[in-house]
Amino acid sequence: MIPLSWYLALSAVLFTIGVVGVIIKRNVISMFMCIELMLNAVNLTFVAFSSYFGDVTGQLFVFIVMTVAAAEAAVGLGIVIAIFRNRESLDVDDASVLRL
Amino acid sequence: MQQYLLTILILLPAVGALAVGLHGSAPYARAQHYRWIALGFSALTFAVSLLLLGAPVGLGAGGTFHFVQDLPWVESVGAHYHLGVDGISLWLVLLTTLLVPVSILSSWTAIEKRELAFYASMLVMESAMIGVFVSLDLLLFYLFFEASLVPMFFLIGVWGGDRKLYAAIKFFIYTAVGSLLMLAGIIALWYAFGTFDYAQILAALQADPHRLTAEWAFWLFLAFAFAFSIKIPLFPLHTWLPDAHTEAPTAGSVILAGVLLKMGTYGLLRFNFALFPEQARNFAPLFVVLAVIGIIYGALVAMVQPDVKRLVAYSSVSHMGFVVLGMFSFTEWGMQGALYQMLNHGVSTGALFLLVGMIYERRHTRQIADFGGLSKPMPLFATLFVFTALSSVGLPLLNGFVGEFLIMFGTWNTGFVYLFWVGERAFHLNTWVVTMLAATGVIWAAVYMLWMLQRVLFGRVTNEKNRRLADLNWREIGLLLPLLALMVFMGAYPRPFLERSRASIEQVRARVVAGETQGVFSAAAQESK
Amino acid sequence: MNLSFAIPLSAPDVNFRLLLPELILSVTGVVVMLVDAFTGRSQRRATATLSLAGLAATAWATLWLWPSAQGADTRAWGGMIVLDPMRLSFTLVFLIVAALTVLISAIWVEWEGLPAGEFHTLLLFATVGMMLMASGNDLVMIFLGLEILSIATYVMAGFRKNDLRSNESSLKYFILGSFSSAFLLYGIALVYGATAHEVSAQPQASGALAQHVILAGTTNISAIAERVNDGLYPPLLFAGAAMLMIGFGFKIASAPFHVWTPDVYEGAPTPVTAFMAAGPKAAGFAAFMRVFLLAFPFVAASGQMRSTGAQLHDAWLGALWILAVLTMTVGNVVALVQTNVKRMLAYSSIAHAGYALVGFVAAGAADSAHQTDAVAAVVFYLLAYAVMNLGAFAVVTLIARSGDRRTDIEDYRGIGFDSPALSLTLSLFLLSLLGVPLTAGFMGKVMVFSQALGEGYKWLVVIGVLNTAISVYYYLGLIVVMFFRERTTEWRAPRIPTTLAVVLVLTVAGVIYLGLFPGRVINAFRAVQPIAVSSLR
Amino acid sequence: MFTIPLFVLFGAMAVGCALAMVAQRNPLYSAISLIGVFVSLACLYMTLQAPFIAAVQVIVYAGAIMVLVVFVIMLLNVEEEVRRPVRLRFLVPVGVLLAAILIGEAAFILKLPGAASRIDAFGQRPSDVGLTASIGTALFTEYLLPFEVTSVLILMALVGAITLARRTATPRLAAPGNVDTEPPELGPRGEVFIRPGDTAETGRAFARHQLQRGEAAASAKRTGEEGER
Repeated sequence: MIPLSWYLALSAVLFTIGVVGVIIKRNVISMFMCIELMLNAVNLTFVAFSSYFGDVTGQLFVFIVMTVAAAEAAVGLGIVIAIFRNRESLDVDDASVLRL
Repeated sequence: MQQYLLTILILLPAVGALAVGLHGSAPYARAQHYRWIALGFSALTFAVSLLLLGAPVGLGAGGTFHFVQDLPWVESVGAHYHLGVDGISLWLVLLTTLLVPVSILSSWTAIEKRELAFYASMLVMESAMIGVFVSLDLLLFYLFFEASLVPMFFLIGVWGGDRKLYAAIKFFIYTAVGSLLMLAGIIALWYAFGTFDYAQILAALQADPHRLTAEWAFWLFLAFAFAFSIKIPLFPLHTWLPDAHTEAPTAGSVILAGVLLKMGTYGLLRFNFALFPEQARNFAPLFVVLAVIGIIYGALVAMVQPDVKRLVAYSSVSHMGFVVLGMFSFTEWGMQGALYQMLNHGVSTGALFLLVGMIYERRHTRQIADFGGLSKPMPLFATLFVFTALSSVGLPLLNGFVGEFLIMFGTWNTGFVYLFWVGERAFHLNTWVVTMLAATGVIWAAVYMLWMLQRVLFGRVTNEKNRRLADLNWREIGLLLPLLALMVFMGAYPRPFLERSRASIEQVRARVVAGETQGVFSAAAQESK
Repeated sequence: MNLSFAIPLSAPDVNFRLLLPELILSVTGVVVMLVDAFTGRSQRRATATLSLAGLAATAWATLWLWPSAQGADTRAWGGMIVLDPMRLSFTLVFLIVAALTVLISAIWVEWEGLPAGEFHTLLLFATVGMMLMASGNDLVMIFLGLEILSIATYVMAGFRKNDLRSNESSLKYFILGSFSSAFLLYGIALVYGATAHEVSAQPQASGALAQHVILAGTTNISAIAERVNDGLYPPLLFAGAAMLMIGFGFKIASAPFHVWTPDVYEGAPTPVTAFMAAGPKAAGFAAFMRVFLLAFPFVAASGQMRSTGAQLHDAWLGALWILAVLTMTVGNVVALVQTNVKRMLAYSSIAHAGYALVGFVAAGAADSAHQTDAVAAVVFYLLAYAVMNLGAFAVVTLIARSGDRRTDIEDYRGIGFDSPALSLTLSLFLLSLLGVPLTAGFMGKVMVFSQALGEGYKWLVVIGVLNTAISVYYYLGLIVVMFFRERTTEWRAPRIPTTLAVVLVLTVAGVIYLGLFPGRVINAFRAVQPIAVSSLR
Repeated sequence: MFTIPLFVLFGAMAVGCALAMVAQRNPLYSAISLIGVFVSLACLYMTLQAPFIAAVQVIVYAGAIMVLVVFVIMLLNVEEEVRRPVRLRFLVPVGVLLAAILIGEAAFILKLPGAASRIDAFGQRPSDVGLTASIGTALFTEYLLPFEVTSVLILMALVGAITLARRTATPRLAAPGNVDTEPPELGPRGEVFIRPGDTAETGRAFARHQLQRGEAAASAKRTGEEGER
């Protein structure tokens, strides 16, 4: 049987990849996908704990996180569409109106 | 009635400011109306403040206050609405209420824009200044102390001279930074005593002098002293003053020199001496040295100023040095003299600023080089100017003399030796050295004042524009008269002033010199009296 | 694997009384949406009025709950919802913020020709989210409240769809907001794992598993506090707390997690900026304080060793100290060089988060008796900040006019005497933000700093005071520009619409009332101590 | 048992897909890589005896969210990223720091002391917590309130997404209460450029413009009058 720590470490690695991705990606949709990856890494942690403990709470949390992720996706893509109407680019470096 | 008197004094000008503001929205409002409303309210305030003289002559004996009003204010932090006057604050309140109507009268024609805001600011400031001198709660004191800053900031910034922005911001930042540290000190006191009430803290300290550890007292003294030294201003912290004084409108300069600077020395007497007597002793050498440097430095810099107003401003640095010197002599003479000199300075320097304002209004310049021979077209002005300058210099029989004499006499007579430690080595600074150095300041003062008078008033009329200047009108004479009368009266008959402040001064003095014999200063002390 | 279940459904712990404020406001939100859908564009005012009525009813419910915050019946929904003074006082702050924002936006949506109904719906639901963050006693509730708030705010930030700045503001807020949510969530996951302990399995469960002892982590705040000392994975607890701190740090815009703030605040429509700076920040503090004060308290061990609880407490308190210093300093120093009013106020809001963090540090270090006072001081500070900040932004809204075009400091040049009402009120708010006596900001600072000094944080207070000294420069700078400089371009004083006049009167009165008589408010805020603490020590 | 090879296989797949997603410059390829991550995670959930979550993972993430993302990518015809120096400089040290901490944490977790073996012992048992029934039971008892609150969240997302993505009417010309002193920008042939947020003056100018060109409608005239107020 696999030790729990393997799952946790895998999840930490995925989370890190997500964090790095958010920082180095330039495209808004790619950044958004990296955030989704981070959320999935968290889900893996929850499920791993939950099933090793025999405690259902973690999986309930995952269920709620998925709902939240779906809601965020809807709003996020709405924002993307709104911005794309005004400016034909999604590169955050083109965010010339505001300094970043 | 007695207990509401001080509240009424604080509220009257505020109500006046409100009246000015409300009048502004009336359909028949004219720019000329505001000054009348302001003058009316400030004169009324002065009249009411005279009721304070009804206090017994020996007021303040035993550390009591008069006209006390004490209400809980912010109960959760133990702040009180606690007002009261003793022999020290009595005179400062009267000085305030006198100078405000005078300076309002002086702005009669000088202020030509935004009259509403100007007179409202003056009245708000009067409220705040009275509040500072009568507050017996630290938080309340701080509140008024800061509140007086804002209208002054606007007075300089809106109605000031060419470099008003620079002067206003410098003034605000200097004083605000100092008072913020004081706020930290006040909060620390609250932490130690659980109250902001001055009387309660003092009582607790008298019951148990070791309630504050020496380390805490050291830092707290510094926090308070820093704020007050900026306000006074003591020598290295004085750089805001010439700018603020020079750029402020005449009324602003009068109030600034006459009242705001006194908040610093008043604060030292009231809080630093009474709450941290031991630290006051320890720090005395430092303050004495800074005061003496201030006296000489202020006088020397004043001498080379090409601008009359700046000259008067630097003379303030010198005069306030005398006040600090007198306070830190810890003798009755010196401290009484210090208080007396505060009043003198308010009256004389106030009058000097008024006079400078009058010629500025006529010529729109303050450069000494632009004047010369003014005594010919303006004989009355010249007479009054000379008279005021002599009072400021300290001519016997005029008020300045009494104050400076008392201070130097007190300092000479302390017989204390100020002891410095530089590393392991001790340096002695005998008081006679200090006194002699300070006395040179009087000589310098005579030099710069008289030289200025000579260049401005006497000699030939060098500038054609000066030939047809109008002499003082009745309004200007009227507003100077009370001050001139006071100069003479205070110079000839100081007793009514001194006897009313004696008991309170003695209270403070007793707190500083009595008690434990620790500390550098008192270890080397030998009472010679 | 046994698939034949026979688990009897135990009845859920339903308690509508404790959830009344949230329920009323959610219902109002739905009603506003329906009214908007069926009345059409002509009835713009209706939704604002309805929202205000709903907020008033919610405030009534909150006040109605106040006396029972002490009793035994303070938990409901299986420990998901808690009733304590902290929750109620924060709820009041949120309601005030929401009501003032409705008033500010009532005229603004007309100027901009924006759908008022949607805006008010989003605002009300954002408020519900904030209230859930304050009332949630379980990390899942706090997370959900946070998400409701965030999603509504993302949309509000991008509400002016035709304006690129608004779009970008919304986008940046969205990306960094979700980014921080992910951190928060990871923190929750780690805490959940770290607090595992053994419980006997549900006896109802059929099959062989019934006899087993299972492990169970927890996300309930009170339960976490009981287990900090004997969790199975103490190191994970530290990692989880650190992640939670990063997540909340983003939400309250504390340095170094503040990078999103200036852009988002500058780009968002001004009334929304006002809301964001006051509401979500306070909500972030509500959740931050509840989690760290109540879930990770100082717990002494029985033996000689320093307990995990004590170590954790020291660690987060130290980190918070650094956070407070950084936040104050960065906010104030960077604000010095701003040329845009909204951006300047954004940095000022960062700095104010730092001052509030000072109170938070004091609350963390305080024993249970003083913790209530410190928490009350922080809530008072946030209330004062909300009032003065919303007032300032109301003026900025009016001066910026539609399209947010006049937000540069240069646009304020010399308007002082031409628009005296606006510039004097703005000056009052700026002085209050600066902390000049007679104003709410001063009393807030006194409260917070005195709590910090009371816990012996001398240097923190000194740094706070020095920061206030720095802030003199930029707050005063705007006043100087308004009053002391002459206007070079034409200026026509804007007419002040009734609703904005109401906002200005209310906020001015609030600033002065809180500055002169803070006693009643602060006493109400600290009526009772937070429950979890009293049960622990 | 097969779990170890399964874990290695799907774990490696997840990490590989994640790396590919970050490395890809075309968002569409990134999206497809991300779907790979989701599917491998779903498989890992199966090894963790969580069939319900695994199913939801595939349905919601891969099925719904990613379809939405891919749809938007196609709709907007998003271009490839252009390589250029990083402008979000301030985030780079933060990112490096965070990554270092996280990697450190992963390494640390792998060497967790003490209690781990006890937990692993628990993990040996077959468990029924991942089944739909137990999740449903908990969701409607213990987690009833969060579950209900989720509905508010979804409502919010609905309203928000519609508000943002809906096309609006033409830019507004003027609004009562707005005064402005800036003259409108005129184009080379005297036409008025209307930008979002333009107010009374522009409105007035536009109304004049329409009047001159004979396009004046009643609405435009009224706009001009409102501007005068």
